[in-house]
Amino acid sequence: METAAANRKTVTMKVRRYVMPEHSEKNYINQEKGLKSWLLTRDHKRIGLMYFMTSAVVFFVAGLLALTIRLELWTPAKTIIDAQTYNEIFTLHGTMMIFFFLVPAVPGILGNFLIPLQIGAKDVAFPRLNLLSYYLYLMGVIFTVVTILTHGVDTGWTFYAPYSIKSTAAVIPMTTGIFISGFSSILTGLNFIVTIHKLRAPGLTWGKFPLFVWGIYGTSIIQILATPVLAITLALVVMERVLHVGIFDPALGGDPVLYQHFFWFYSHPAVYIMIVPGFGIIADLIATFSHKRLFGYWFVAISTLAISFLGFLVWGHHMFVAGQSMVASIVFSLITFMIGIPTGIKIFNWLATMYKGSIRLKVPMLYALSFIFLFSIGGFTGVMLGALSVDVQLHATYYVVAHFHYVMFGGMVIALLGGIHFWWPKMFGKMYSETMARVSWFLIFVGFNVTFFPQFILGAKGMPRRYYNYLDQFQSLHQLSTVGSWILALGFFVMLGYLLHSLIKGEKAPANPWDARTLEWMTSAPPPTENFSYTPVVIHGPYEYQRPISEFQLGLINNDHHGGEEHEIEAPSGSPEMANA
Amino acid sequence: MEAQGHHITSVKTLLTVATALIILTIITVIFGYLNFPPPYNVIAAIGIAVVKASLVAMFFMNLYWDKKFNALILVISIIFLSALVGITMLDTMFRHAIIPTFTAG
Amino acid sequence: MLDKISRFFLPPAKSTFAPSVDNLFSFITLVSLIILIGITVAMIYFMIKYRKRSDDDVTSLVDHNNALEVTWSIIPLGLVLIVFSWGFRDYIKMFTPPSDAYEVNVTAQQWLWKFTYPNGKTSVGKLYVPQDRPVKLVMKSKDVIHSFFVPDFRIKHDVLPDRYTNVWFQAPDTGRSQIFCTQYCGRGHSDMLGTVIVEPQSKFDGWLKEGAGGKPANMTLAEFGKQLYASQGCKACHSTDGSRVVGPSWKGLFGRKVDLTDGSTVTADENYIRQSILNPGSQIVQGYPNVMPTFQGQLSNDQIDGIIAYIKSLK
Amino acid sequence: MADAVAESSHGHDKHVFHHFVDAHQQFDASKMGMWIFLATEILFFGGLFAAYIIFRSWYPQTFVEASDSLNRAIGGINTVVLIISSLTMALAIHYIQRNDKGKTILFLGCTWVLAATFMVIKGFEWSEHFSEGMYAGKAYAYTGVTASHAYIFYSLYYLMTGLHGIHVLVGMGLITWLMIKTKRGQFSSDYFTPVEITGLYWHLVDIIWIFLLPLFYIVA
Repeated sequence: METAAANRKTVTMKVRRYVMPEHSEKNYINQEKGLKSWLLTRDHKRIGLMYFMTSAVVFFVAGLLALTIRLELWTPAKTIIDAQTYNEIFTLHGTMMIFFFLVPAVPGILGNFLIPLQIGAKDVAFPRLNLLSYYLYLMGVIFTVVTILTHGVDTGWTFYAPYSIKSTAAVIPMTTGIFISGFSSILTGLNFIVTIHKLRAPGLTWGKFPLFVWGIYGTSIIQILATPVLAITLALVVMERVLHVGIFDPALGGDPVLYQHFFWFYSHPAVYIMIVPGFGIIADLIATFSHKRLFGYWFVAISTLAISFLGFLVWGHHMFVAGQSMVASIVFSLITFMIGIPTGIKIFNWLATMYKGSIRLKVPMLYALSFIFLFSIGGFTGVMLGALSVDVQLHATYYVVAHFHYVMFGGMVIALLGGIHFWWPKMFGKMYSETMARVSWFLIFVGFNVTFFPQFILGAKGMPRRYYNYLDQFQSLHQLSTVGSWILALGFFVMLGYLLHSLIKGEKAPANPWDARTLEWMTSAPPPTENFSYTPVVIHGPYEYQRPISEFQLGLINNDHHGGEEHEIEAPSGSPEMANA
Repeated sequence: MEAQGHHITSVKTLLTVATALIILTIITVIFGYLNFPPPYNVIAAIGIAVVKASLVAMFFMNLYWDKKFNALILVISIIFLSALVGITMLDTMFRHAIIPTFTAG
Repeated sequence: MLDKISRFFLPPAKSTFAPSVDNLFSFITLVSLIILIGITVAMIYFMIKYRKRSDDDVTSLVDHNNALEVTWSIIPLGLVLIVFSWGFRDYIKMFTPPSDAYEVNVTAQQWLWKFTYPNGKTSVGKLYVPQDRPVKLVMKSKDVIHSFFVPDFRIKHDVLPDRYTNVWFQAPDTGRSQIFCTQYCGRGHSDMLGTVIVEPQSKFDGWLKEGAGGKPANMTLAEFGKQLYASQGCKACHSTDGSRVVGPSWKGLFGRKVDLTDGSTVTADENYIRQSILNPGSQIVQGYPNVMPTFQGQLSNDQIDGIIAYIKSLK
Repeated sequence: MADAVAESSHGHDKHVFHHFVDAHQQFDASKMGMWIFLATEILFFGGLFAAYIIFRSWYPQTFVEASDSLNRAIGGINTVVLIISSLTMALAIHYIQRNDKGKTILFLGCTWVLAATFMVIKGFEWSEHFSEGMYAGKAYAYTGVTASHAYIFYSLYYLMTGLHGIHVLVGMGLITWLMIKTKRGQFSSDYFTPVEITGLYWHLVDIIWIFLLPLFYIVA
């Protein structure tokens, strides 16, 4: 990887080692006080925490909805709620989880908190826009919650026409909420791309990015290019309801299948918005806890972009039996399989990273390893669904539900949990109980599999999704799944307990508890508002554990500094700050 | 200001480009009245529009002098738009019944 | 081995192309399982073998190996290409009906399936087909998108409003198979069920010639109505035990005073019930949505009489 | 190295946020941000362009006939109006780069007036359509087009020109804001990022119209 950089121009910098205090008395959390200082903050770390709070509430509410769904399915007929309520609840569960949790959570929480820290910047490129993104997101959530409380919506999160056009439900406020939060998503992606391009520390070339930065970069590209299409699609649904424009409504000569094309042009890449930063987190975790260079750095990095790109060309695999032409189905199926290759490359490289490492099974690593296992199952069942003839059987059954949850929960949520346990000490300056965290991890891992594995069998046997009543023959598997959901919920309650305990009574965390090498660990825990007291300079890759930590704590020498050991280093002039120097 | 790296487009260039754009617009409208047989009318009209759009992008929007990355963003967005249209048409053009519905107008 | 996998996961294979679909399913499952076990075993082995022993552990500096990367790209590529072509071949077969297939028209509406046979006979909720003969379904919807799914046959296709779509199958054995609607279509989605009944050609022909749904001699009128209640889709929206589903329950309905949305009150007598079946939108009961489709032309006078008799019997 | 140090001491003038090294980096970042936003705009309109192309391929005759009912000359005139407004916008940027605030305000004003002209012409055009019964979708009552599904053409026409019109209105708001800020002396040849990026936005609005013209008025 060095050879590519060697051809570039290099410049000479005077640097010295800066060691930031382990704990910073004045940090981003306590430097300014009062509610107003939070609500009007432009600090990326505070905005990250605000996303954390909001999306945790969304996850909690949508999770309760999921438990209600599972409870209702305990018996084949009515258990606790009627059919209409059931339909509204699964619509809300899907909408909230997808648009207000899975899409914004990783970029919003970890992206905001970490991207400037990992690239050695003081903030994102447009801090005010970043705050606006948060408020747009919040508005979207509130819009939707108000819709829930006033009218139910029973269209499913996919809003398929013509049902969404004919339904008497409050489709317009609901889509408006999603439309607004779409802007949030676009602005977040825009901010990260510019930040990553323009605000890197001197010496931090693309080959030295932590993989999380690559993940967020890939995600941002998708957010920017796909979200506007969803926006126009939802706007068209609203227009169809208000003016009957005849684009999607078959009664007027429109085409409901066209709606599906437009919808999935966003919503398929959207699952990559959710999972791609998760890949980045996992790479960071595995390298750190194996204490070893990431195997095949460039393969892992480029496969991130390849997945983001290919993810745009496969939307039609949601429509093999929807009435699209056979030619389209065949092309979509072929491209769908191509995505398996870069995904496989990632998994194999992560495994190879563990080979001859020095592995510590801390809680974040447990999440990373369970990610590999669960996401592999999600991936293999994805191959199953990509196969044209088999998909005809499995489409719109519980098999799809299970596959989706293995990818989204087993993938994205597990990666997020791993990331939160990894960066928690940095975010709050506190440690959590390792024992309780293991108990919670175990409950979540077991509960998840008990909940969702039976659904593969249900689906293959023909149990359709979104069914309120079902045939008696499916009952035992449904009950098993429901029991699993309770174990899963218990795991999350344990987590809530020890994380709250950590916030209040947790012991102080050192600046670099995991002996990592990337920039965010070189600042105090929690970091000061301006992140670093110096301009960081990066000379090594992110996972060079064999080098002493001092070589990762270099910074440009100020003109007011005298004394201390000075070095002259040569670094490629890869970053814009260098180009200006 | 040149030292800051901003290109200042001369008034003459701007006027020339604008004149070209107006002439092309007039040609487009005249074409509309001439009623060329399809598909040549479509090709001509869209072709001229592409030329006009490129002129605006290169000279009014400064892409000709600007960082290449900004041009790349524009190109990428057009590629993805083509993917949306092109791949969707793999469906809409190759169905058994080409017209989407049998509803009478 | 493949057989065992498909028997564990999949319902019985009752159409001619089901075995090949099942083999592909089992093939993917088997290969996935092998790779998954490989990954998991490697993970656990590394976890133990290379666990941290001391702070001075020296880890390997190897950070890439192009030959390895190529290997683990090419092998999966080969595998997925096999899967693709296999799926592709069967998919083409599934959606290319033979030209001599027996055609049945399918009309989907919220929330029932109606089948129309070449001689004009119709059935609701029950699809009768001849054994071991290709059957092509020409499907359309009256309202929103539905999806016709018979797990035993491995067929599924969306049913679109204002457009025809097709599926076909050939069932070698007689028997019954479940029909589901798999495209979410509203409140009664999960009750939009049906049954395929495969019969020997002769028996099927006999059924086809039978009078279109007349009352069998050995049934009372109310029993006939009860049968229609289940087969014509009334069941999806009306309960007989007093509970509220989509529409009003039939229990105790006959002879009661009913409040309508236009403010008037009527007595639920024979005329009211008949009117509600043939022109449901004209008399909406207060508090209920106007969603019931008309049964004009679908139910004969005898059948309506049967339903009225059945409602009368539900005291 | 000395340069870098010098940069950081003088570079932080009042327009530069603390997290940027200097004004140049901030300008580049803002411009890149705007370009990315324009990419989202292209895909936002793109959905409608896609719908146009697909429906045109389904109902070619309808589109040809319906397109004939629109007035080409007015479409052409409006295009020229927008092109000139793009020119004046470019000139405004040219003069702010030369630190000539008077001419900047003059040309921003010209752009605003031309934008308003465009909207007025468009308004007259729409009201004439309405008087003839050319409504979008179900309300459609025009009888001049015999081919089926003509209302889909008008639906797309109103949606696309309407969405474009909203963008013009937003642009007019931004230009007003720029004029006020320039008047107050907040822009100069040292700092004119908002003028530059509003210009980019305005030119994109122009480009979109350049495509709407042939699609709706010409290709008959």
